[in-house]
Amino acid sequence: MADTHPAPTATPGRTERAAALVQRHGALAVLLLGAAVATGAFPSFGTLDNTHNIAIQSSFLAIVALGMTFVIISGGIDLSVGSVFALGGVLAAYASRWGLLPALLLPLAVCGLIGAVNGVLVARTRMPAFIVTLAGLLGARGLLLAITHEGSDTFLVPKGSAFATLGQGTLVGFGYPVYIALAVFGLGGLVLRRTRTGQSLFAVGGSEDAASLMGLPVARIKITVYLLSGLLAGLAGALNAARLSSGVTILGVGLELDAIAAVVIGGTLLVGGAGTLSGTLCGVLLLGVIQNVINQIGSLNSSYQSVVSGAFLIVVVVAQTYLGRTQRIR
Amino acid sequence: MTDLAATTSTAAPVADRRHIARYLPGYGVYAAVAALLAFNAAFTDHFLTVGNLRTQLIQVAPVVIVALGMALVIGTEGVDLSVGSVMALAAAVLPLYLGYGAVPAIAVALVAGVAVGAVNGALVAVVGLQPIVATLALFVGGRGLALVLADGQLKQLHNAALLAIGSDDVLGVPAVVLIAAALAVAVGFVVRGTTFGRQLVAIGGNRVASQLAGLPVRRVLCCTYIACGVFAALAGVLATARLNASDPSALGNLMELSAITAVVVGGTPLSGGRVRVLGTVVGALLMQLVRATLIKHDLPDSTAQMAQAVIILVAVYVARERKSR
Amino acid sequence: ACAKSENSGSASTNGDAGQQRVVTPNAGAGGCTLSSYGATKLDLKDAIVGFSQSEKEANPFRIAETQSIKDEAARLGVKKLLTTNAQSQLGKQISDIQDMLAQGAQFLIVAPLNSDGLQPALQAAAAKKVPVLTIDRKINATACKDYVAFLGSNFVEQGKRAADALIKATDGKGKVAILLGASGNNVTTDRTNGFVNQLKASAPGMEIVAQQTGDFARDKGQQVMEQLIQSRPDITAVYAENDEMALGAVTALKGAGKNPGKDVKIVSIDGTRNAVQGIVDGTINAVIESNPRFGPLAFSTAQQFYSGSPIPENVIISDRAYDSTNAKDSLAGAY
Amino acid sequence: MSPIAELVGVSKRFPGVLALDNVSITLARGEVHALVGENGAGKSTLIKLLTGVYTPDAGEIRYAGRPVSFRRPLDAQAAGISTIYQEVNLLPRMSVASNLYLGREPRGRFGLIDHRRMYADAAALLSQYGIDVDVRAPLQSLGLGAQQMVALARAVSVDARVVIMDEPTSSLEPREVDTLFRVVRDLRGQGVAIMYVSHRLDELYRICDRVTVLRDGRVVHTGPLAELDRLRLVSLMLGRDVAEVRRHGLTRFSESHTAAAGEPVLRVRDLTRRHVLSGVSFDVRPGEVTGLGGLLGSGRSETAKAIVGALPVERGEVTVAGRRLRRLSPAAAIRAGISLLPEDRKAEGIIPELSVRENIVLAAMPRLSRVGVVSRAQQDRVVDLFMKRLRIKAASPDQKVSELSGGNQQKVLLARWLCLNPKVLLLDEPTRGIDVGAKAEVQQLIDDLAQEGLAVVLISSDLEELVEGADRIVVLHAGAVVDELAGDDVSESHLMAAVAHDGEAPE
Ligand SMILES: Nc1ncnc2c1ncn2[C@@H]1O[C@H](COP(=O)(O)OP(=O)(O)OP(=O)(O)O)[C@@H](O)[C@H]1O
Ligand SMILES: Nc1ncnc2c1ncn2[C@@H]1O[C@H](COP(=O)(O)OP(=O)(O)OP(=O)(O)O)[C@@H](O)[C@H]1O
Ligand SMILES: [Mg+2]
Ligand SMILES: [Mg+2]
Repeated sequence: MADTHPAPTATPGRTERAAALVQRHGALAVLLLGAAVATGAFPSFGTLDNTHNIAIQSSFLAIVALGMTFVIISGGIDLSVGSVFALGGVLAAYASRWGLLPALLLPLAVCGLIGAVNGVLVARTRMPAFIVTLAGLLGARGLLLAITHEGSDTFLVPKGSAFATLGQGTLVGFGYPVYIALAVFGLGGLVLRRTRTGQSLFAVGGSEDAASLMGLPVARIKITVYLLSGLLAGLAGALNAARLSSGVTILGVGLELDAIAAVVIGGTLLVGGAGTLSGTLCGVLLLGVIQNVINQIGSLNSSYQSVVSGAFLIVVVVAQTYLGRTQRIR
Repeated sequence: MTDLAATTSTAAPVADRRHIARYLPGYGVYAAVAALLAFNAAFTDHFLTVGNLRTQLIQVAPVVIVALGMALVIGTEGVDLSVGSVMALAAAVLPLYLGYGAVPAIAVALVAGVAVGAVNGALVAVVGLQPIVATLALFVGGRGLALVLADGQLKQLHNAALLAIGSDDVLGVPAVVLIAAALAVAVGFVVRGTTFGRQLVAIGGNRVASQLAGLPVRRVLCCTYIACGVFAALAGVLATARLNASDPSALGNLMELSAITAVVVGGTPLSGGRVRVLGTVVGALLMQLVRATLIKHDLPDSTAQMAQAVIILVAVYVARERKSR
Repeated sequence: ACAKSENSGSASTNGDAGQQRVVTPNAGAGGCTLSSYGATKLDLKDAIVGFSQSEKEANPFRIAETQSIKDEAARLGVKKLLTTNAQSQLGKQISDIQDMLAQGAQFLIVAPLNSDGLQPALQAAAAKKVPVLTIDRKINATACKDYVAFLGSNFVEQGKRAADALIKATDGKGKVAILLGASGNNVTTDRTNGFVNQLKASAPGMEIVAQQTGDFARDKGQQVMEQLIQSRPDITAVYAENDEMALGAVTALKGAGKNPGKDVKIVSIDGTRNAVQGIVDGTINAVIESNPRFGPLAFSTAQQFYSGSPIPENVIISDRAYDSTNAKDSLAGAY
Repeated sequence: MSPIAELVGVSKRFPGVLALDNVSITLARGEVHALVGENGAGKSTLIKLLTGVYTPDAGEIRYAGRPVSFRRPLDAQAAGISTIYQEVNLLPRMSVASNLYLGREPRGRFGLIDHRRMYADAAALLSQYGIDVDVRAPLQSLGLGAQQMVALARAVSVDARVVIMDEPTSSLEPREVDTLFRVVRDLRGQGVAIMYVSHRLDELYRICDRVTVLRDGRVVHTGPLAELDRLRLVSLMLGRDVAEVRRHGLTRFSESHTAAAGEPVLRVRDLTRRHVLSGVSFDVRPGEVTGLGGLLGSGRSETAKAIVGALPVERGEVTVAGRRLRRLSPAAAIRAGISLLPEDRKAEGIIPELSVRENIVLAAMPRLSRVGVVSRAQQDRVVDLFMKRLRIKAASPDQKVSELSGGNQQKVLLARWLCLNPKVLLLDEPTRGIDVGAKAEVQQLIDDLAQEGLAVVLISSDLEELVEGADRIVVLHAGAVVDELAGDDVSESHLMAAVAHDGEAPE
């Protein structure tokens, strides 16, 4: 997004334009690089099966990360998505007995509400987003446990129901969730780049005061992003439940960190005011690839797995930053 | 984060009640703690006993220590997610060197903290990564490393000197509590009274300006993260001593959240440019009391978590900066 | 490098001591056979076997479990053993299994993280006609269709036996505190139900005064116990749903000037060496074993399966119980 | 002319100060109303009341004949009041075009933003103001002056009934100032009411119809500007009698300095950075004030930043008192004895969360502390000294600097650099937003420092100041030295000619 990434000077030449291009797509470059290496190193990496796996595995995180990107661009953060994701799954599985629509609407309603509450608290009472959504994290998890009797009962999705197919069906090898994820990203991109609301996200994230002095409805914008984040986390949870055909109670722990990592790897600034969805998508896929590669190596014991993925993370982010280097004049 | 823009800009409207608002964040926590103490005194059996209060202090000590380091990092507009893993790392190295005696082992553990802190600092200050990802890497890798060192095993410890730190009293006060208190005082002084402390806060307040004013931005940042690492390592040592065992798999899980919460509940803005030490200590105490209360009244996990959420919100709400005009 | 640890007896001499023994191989005609499952015959020696572990190998149970699988595979000379670890994330376990299938695994041993939710992974396996053996945790799916069979303990049963052991230790009187496992976890649920129901049934004299989670971790167990013993000094018995929390409780009780094992009776589940040692030292009263050494049983079951003989839906193993009478001798067998 | 906006007996109190005390002022359609006063007199506060940033403690605001209470800037804008704030309040990371059109972007099919059109419009709009920049580039790649023009363009391009300008010219060049005035006249022609705040008196006389003088939050005079001469106006602002003001004169530069003699203390050679600076070289001798002249965007600020290493360069070296700086970094520069007072107060200057005291001693902290422990006593000495010497108006040294008025913040920063007692002092717009009284003091100060043998580099968009202050003026154009004026050539006319660079200025 030209309008979100600092270019070297006011009147850049061709080389700058090229540099800026790489900058914008630093994450993509790293992704392609990584994938290429992996394909070379592991015969079974490049296979169609494996591609399908990575795609479907990443699609849920992708949907959550989309919401997170909106929140972070607007200068906030949302720690509650992990719990909300789990809650959405449980609710969806619970409602799936009444058919597809309830199975989607119930989680969206509840999770959207949680998001809205987060948003109102952040926007109206000047409490730090970190704390508000941390409370959201606890609250949603608590609610989940309450619904499931301290997690002792797991709701099941009726076999072969339309809802189940939504999560398990495939089209030319890729699961439906993959297409849904792509769809919401396309939509999100449009909103972010081509609507006033989208643009004002960048403004609010860039400088809240400037935004309000320019007469933008700051509070409303904030509430909207948290609402969106809640909705998307809920949607992802529901789809996941459909795929697992049950409302698993132990899901989503630490998901918020994955989402944040994906967003930031994608080149979005945590202080807000700049970011791209394409970057986030690359970030998500990068995490997926890292995970997959670790499994390709096989026979790594869990401790080494963490070490390796930590190391990968550093490498990726450092590479991304150096590619995305932007020198500031002022 | 969002409130950054708001709290650190000249244009931000400021109220007549400004001066109150400026101190109120501190008081917010104190009020909450007082309220909670009162509640427990009334409705919890055996709460106001020496033994119980000791327990609370002992349990909160490691959190306080980590939170102090975290407060410094947050003061620079950063955050350190790796503290929990550092605790695990410290716990993991301890037994490896206990053969040389407690002191060397502890020294090595602290060095581990320095190492992690240095890496974080370098990634943030030199490479220029955003703190949250920079430290996320070691949050993931650090614990893994700890488990590698201990090959996943929990080790029973028998070294008397080490265990003593966890269990002994000095003039009637548990050693761990004394250590935490001493550190709190020390950090308080550093922040208020030393060039390092002031420069730290300045950098958190406006990094560009600090750079132009010739402040050693990189050095200060590195030192801050190193300090945070050391504190976390120390907390890991104390927790291990208390546990009589080195348990790298579980030790310090979710510590980063507890620490950050303590700091923020204590009235330090995540936007940096300010460090409130006493508030941090009290913030940690508040969260400890909350947890204790919920356990003592044997609430099921579901209710407990929701209650915790509400209490955090209320505490921070009273403590928040009023943006009234 | 120049590390020098305390001389602690961490020489894990896992001889055949502590081998799993099967109690209910009710291998009726109803069992699952190669043909009824529709898999193709193959010889493990030149097969790629995949093992999906659920949690970090960061507690004795998981370490022992993974190790015994690896050892057995090596002993039998399996061509290639792929191992993955879901690090307690269900999503990851599904990916792990799918990844292993993508890498050409022909036989899968799965330690499920959760009883529900592995559907996609199982379907993927079924699609490739790859037999799946689940160990240590039963999953809610149809045996011999989604998976071949379940090998493992019965957690509800374990809870029951723990209750019995505690009743024996306390003569059916006193106030009990339960240190629960991680919330939302099937094991927690089962071990709790088994214990609570049994206590209700056969020890009206015992009252459960607290149920708080210790997340299966020692430090959490210690902290929770410290809180409980302060507010309820009258607690006389503790049921910990794993050994780690029990050991934490022991430290906590000592710290509070109590005498664990004597004035506060402690029973836990797992049978780790530290806990059994605790019995020997008299700080813990009884431990119900949950035997993690699935390697031999799993592979022998696999061989039976490929040799055409039917496999029962549930191959339940006998878990031993440790108490003061047998602890010393069976210490070697503990993991 | 009927009043469009009115403040009636309005008061606003901040902790420590009564910023506005029972102020009444009317703003009529089609008039340009000057609002003047010392730093901290309450001008910005008054404006923020009118635009809904603050709400008054007492009194009422009337707009278009009806009492109103704007709760948010949004309300004021909706009502047709548009504002250029004293501190540029735009979004550095967003494109110039977005900054112009945020919230009202041109929309095409399906109500989606039409970027192509937006960029075209933006470019067209800016070129009207003589700014030709890549409108897709982030705003932060522009100089402060250019940014101010963008803010102006934004404020004016919404059809407003009231336009408020709080020191709009504080970093504009004569050329841009003319542009601005052209715009102002057009607006007046359309019957728009304009409130104009400035410390540059000559500007007021060029375009303002009426004037209101604030002193310590009170209105001390309102009336047609023509009826007051400069001296009278100043004496009203400062609250001193005319005779006294006449004695002091309005600017305080002594004619010329005792011999720009001796070896140059600062040697700048061949500073080069693509698209910004190309081979800038010049010398500065002790006891000499060297001016940097040039058009908006000519790279004066860049030069200054490059010298202290705040702006990385590809080539070039800086020598201080014969010793060449090995690597250019602010810290190194300060150690070598160079201080830069940066141009952008908000972004590069103050640390808003910290007190006045700490902002002053920030750079000197190591010197004012023993073994890393700050010495309050030593600090207080310095702080008191400079707060007196610069007449900084603050409730106490412990007041948050962000609560000071614009001009006083500027003084705080000046103090920060002076208390380092440097060999070379680079001043980028040192009197920006400072009132006449203080301005004279600062100029006096610069003079004295030069007398004491300090080498001063002065960047000022106020030609008069530059000409009177500097003994020698190095003229930049498009990041290169194109001319150097010395002796009698140092005059406004010569400078005008030189900066225009034979008329071929970037358009
Ligand atoms: N947010 C605030 N909190 C406390 N005091 C404030 C605040 N804003 C302004 N003040 C005080 O109110 C008085 C008026 O400030 P104001 O900014 O209106 O002055 P001004 O006329 O704009 O000065 P300048 O010409 O320097 O811009 C000053 O003494 C200032 O310190
Ligand atoms: N009118 C303009 N036309 C083109 N570019 C401009 C213009 N004004 C500013 N710029 C951009 O701003 C950058 C630096 O300008 P800057 O304003 O910092 O220089 P300056 O000479 O200090 O002017 P100022 O008085 O604004 O400080 C230049 O690199 C240029 O790209
Ligand atoms: Mg002002
Ligand atoms: Mg400039």
